[in-house]
Amino acid sequence: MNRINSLLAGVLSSRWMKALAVVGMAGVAEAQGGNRWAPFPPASDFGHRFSELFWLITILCSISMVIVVLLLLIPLLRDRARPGHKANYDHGSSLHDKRLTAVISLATFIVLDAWVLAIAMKDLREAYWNMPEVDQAETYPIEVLGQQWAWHFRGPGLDGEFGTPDDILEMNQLTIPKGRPVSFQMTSKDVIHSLFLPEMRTKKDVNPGSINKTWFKPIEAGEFTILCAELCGYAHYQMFGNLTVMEQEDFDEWEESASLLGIAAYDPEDEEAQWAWEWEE
Amino acid sequence: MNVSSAATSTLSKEEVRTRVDVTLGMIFFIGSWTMAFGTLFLSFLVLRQRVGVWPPEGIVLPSFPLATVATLILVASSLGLHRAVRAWDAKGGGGEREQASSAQRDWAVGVGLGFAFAVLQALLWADLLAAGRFPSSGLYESLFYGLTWVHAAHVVIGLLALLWAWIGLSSGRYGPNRLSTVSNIVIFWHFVDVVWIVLYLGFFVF
Amino acid sequence: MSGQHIHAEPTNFFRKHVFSVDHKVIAKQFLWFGLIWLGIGGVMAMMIRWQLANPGEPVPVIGSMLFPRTNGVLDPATYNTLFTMHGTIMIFLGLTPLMIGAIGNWSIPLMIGARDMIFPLLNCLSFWAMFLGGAVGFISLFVPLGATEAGWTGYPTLSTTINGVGSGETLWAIAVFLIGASSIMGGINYMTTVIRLRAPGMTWQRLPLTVWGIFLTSVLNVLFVPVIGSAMLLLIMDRVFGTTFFIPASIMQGAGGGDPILYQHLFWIFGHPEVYILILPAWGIIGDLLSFFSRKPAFGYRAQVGAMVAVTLLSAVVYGHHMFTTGLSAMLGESFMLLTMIISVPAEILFFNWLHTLWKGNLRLTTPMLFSMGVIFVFGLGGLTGIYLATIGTDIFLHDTYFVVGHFHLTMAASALFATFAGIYFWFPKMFAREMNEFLGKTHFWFTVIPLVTVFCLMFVMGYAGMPRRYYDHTSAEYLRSLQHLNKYATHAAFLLGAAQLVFVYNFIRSRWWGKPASQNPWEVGTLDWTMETPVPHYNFKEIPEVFTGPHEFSNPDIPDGKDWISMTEKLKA
Amino acid sequence: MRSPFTQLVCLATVAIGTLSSFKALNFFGSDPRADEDHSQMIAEELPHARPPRGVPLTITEGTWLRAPGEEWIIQQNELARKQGLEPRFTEDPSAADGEGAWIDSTGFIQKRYDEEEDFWAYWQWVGPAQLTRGRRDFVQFCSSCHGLDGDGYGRSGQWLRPSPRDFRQTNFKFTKVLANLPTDDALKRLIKRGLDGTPMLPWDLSDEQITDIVQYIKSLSPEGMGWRDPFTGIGSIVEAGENPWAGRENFAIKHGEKVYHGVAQCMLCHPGYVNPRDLPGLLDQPEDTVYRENLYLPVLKDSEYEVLGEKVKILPPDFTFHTIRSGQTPQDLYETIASGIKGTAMPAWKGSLSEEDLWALAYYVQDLVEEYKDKPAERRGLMERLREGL
Repeated sequence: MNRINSLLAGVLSSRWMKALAVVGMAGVAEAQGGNRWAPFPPASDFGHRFSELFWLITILCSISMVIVVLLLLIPLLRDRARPGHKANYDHGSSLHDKRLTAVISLATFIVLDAWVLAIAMKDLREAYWNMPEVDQAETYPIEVLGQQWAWHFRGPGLDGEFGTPDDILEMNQLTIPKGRPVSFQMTSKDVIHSLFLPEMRTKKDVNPGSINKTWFKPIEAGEFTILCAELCGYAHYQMFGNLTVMEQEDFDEWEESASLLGIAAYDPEDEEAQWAWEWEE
Repeated sequence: MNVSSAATSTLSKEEVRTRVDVTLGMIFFIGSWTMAFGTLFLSFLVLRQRVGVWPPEGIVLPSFPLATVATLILVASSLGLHRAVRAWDAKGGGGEREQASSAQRDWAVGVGLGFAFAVLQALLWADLLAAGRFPSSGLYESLFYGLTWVHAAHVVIGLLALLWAWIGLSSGRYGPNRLSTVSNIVIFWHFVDVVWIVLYLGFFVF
Repeated sequence: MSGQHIHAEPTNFFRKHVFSVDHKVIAKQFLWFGLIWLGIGGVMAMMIRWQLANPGEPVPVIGSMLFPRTNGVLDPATYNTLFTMHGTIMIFLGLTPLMIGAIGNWSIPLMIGARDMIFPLLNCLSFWAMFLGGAVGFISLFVPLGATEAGWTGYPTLSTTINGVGSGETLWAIAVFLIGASSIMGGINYMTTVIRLRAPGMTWQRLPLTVWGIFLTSVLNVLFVPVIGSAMLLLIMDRVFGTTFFIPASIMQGAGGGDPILYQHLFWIFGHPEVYILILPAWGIIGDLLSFFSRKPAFGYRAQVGAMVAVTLLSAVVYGHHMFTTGLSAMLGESFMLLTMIISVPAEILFFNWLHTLWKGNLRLTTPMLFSMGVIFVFGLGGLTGIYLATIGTDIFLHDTYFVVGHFHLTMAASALFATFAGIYFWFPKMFAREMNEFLGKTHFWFTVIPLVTVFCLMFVMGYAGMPRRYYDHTSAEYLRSLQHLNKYATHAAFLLGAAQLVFVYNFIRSRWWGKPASQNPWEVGTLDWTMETPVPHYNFKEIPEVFTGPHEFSNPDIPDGKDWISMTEKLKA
Repeated sequence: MRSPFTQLVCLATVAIGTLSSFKALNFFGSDPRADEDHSQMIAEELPHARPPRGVPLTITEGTWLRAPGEEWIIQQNELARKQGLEPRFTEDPSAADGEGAWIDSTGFIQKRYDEEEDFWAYWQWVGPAQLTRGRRDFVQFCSSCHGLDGDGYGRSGQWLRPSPRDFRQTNFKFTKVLANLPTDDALKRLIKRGLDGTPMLPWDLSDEQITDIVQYIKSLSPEGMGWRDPFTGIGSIVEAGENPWAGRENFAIKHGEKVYHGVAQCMLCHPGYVNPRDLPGLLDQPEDTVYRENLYLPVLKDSEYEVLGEKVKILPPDFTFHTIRSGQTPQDLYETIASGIKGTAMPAWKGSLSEEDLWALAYYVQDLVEEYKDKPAERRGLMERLREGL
């Protein structure tokens, strides 16, 4: 089982997958003249896990579905009512039938669910829930404040602390460095939002009254999308932003400018504008 | 236990059957309502958990002695009604005059105490309102008013049902079949009682 | 059984047709009520699809009539209202009354050999509570500040006064509360009836699967609908009396205020069983119908019942998979993932048994049979895509995208709807003593199943490509613009699907009044409802029948007279 | 008293009694209460910790508001003539009982303010029905940020900078009009267009809805202020006119740089985009001219906007970094520069600068945005040049 598992996982994650990805994403997208049928390629270090698991489930489910359709079609064509034809009298209550039922459902469970479950657990432990420690120097922390209908992001600025004048405040725009884990703590002013970063393959609800955490590590520089995935009222569909992932050196310069502009904009008398909270470890 | 006591009494087979039907329905109803009040109480526990200090510092709490008295009164009311129904069941509805009169006394006491509870509940609210604490004042008030309102609505319904049963009883209309209605109303009243005890424990004791 | 008396049939119009306590009349009331709301919900779906394919363009034909202030254009608020009410209506006012109200009320007493429900008055109340709920829901569409906009899940704090102070949301909560009360009344009634009023010889193991399904649904109704009732009460208090159950006092710390996540827990403790509330009767109905029309016993009857019971039990402990992105702890998340996966075992048992029932049968491809087989197909699609959403690794990306929309429409909506259609086509001859047109029925089936699968499979693609749900306009964000073509295809298919339902409406209305008179047992099945005369007399059975055989004794070699079916009241040879 | 139920009840009574007496005797000890308890404090201190209730939705009285000027009346009449209708307003000062009121053909009165000699103000009657419609739309769509009373402090408006407009202060930043107050059309345009980089979105509302909302917003002016003040000027959006630099955009940018750092002295508040060492050469100034410190950063300026009674400060944008709020085309920028931003340190430049200079500035700013904003490598180069030798 282990061998089969590793073999299949190898196939899924390697050339096979890439070929599929090419057909699934680029190929169709080109053929459709800019219309796409698949998400943009992942830009975070655990993004590929989604595609692998997705296609693994798709293959398993397709096989199951084909079997179901065949078992529907065969009686449909073969066993239609006609004169002289009689149904097979079978209650399916013999021991043999019971065993068959149990074996088939358990086998399906193991092949379909347990396998997927095992991979999912591994993914969760290794990636999605493997939150980086913030005191590691390389982790970049971000505080997110959602509101109807905008995203506020607060970077720690040059001193690496929140709630200081040099904090970097951005609205509907988030700038982060490439190749470093980015750690988010998020809350909302009014209603529930959900920070959805499709290219990073991550999503987390932003709840008022409590602080939610998530993370990812961007591995490609460029412009990406921030969407809101939880209904938040009238202009839910307009609550989107832009995620900029910069090379480290560009980011350093950007961080300095942004930090200095943050200091320039800092008004100590205006306490209202300082909404940062203490970073929760 | 009403079912079993009915089964051992002088009721006919059909009467027993009706009693079982109706009581079964009542049991499902109580089960359902247990989930409803369970939900409210779960909310209470969860929200209480969120607040580090319970009850919150510096607020006016509803009167503890009043609530204790109310609890005891409600328990006594349940007890009286239970005794009355048991006595009637044993006699199959009609029966000897003195038995019936002692049962009627129990019944009257039970219903009377029920009303007394309602009055005490109103006093509890009045007390708190007089201290300037409204449902919108904070989480404690939200929970207290919210949960007692829902409970009080059931108290009112229960009292109306008890009165209605009483009118029927005193006009002598209730034979063995109709008695199952009365016993079910009393089961409902017991349920209201139990819910109050849980609320009391949650708000006043722990 | 002397417990069930026969009263004289009421002659007063109101007692006979409006406030009737006869389960057959109430079943028909539920049927008409559910069909009308299904129509309203369907029109809403069409408007939603129109807006998605043609954002900001006036809705044709009905737009200028419904939205004069915007010249027929759906504004985002109206759009939010539409998908909220579409969900609420379809679940609470469409499928629930049809499946549980109409088919449940009709089939339970007739199939178990009872003269009526055990609490007829409660039955009547159940309908009128739902009617009142529907009325309140309808009124909520027209109050100032707009109707509810918070989605059918009504998550706070969006559904509290923080988002809107209008009364639409409050009325919506009241409507859901009333409908919940109706469901509880129905549930108590059905459970007690099935337990107490089965005819002699109708053991639990001879109970038709339909009754089993509805019985288990009733158990879920009785246990879990009160949860949403209480949640709605708390929500109403938050909106009307200013309490703060679900409203946090401050954004940073939760202290001093309520907790919006609490509502999500409460909602899904109810919400997940609700999915099974709608699907269990469907499973029961098709378990029966597949056997009836394959002329074969239901394969593994006990396994099927066992699977349904298992699902009923499991349904209570898997609700957390709706909340994987809300910030559940790792431990909870993994437990819910595992439990959710386990629920696929009973589903697999059911599939195996259904397909085995068909195998080597003598298939009569009538309209109810086609719809039953359709359920296997669409539920297969929907159920398998559930694996993606039960797996947290994929759910993180797919949550709240169109993938979810496709998934729950195929499982909860399409499967339940198909089973409802199968039930309506199946019991129509008994209900109205007239036959439905088979050709139109089959046309309806094929023109429903093909566009339906197209629409919702396209939604899987959309979701996989990252399109979030509940967006008014997918062309607003650059990321989604390249997916707009999928929306167009889906809309075309959806309009076809909508048009196909007109065939059903025509067939239903024509057959109801002008159809061919039905014989006593047109489908040649042996359950008690088909062994009585058509139309069903007042108080059903003059003599309570005695049951000797199971409901699915088809093609039994021991059947006398060379038939391939036997009435449950007859004895097998030897 | 022998049934199990009775026994249970007795047991419960005893249990409750015991527990109650424990409680009364403080048997469980005092509550482990923390020294500081935030729960009530937060609830009472934050203005919006409590959800709103009992919000009035109906307005029973209409109101007189300043009409959007004489031009508006002429415009209305022309509109009517175009549609082949009778003009709505008479322009005969002797109408309306000789008081010189303006009357429209439906009996709609435009009052003339005649308290002062030679001073005319035209008024418009807004009926309660329209105000109610506007109020309801306002509560539904706008109040989450702008507050239920239009005080600019809704639940989503708190902590928000720039803060949402308080309509009672009757001060509007980006209306692009020279007068104090914008016309209805200017406000409608703003609502439809939104403000970039803020939660003020482009609103997908129908014309009718926006008209109603605008009337309601105007009616929020306090007595004697804004649209209830006969002396405030109401103007329409600054006309961009003919572009003098058409076809010579490169020269415009060059010239704009000079104007920016020279005549207009934009760099007093906004950042300078030329190294101070090169500035004298660019502007033909003496070599030893001293410019402000940290020329590459903007300077925080006072504004007239109040949040919770406190004046807030506003940072002039760095065009290579911040998002321009109201449009990035030269046309938009011309309008913004020419009309200024009300209530802030940004004056209206129309009149102070020539048309050529204004357009050149617009081109220059647009060039800055295009060249450097969201382009980390280019911006880094610019910043290195600016900081050189500081």
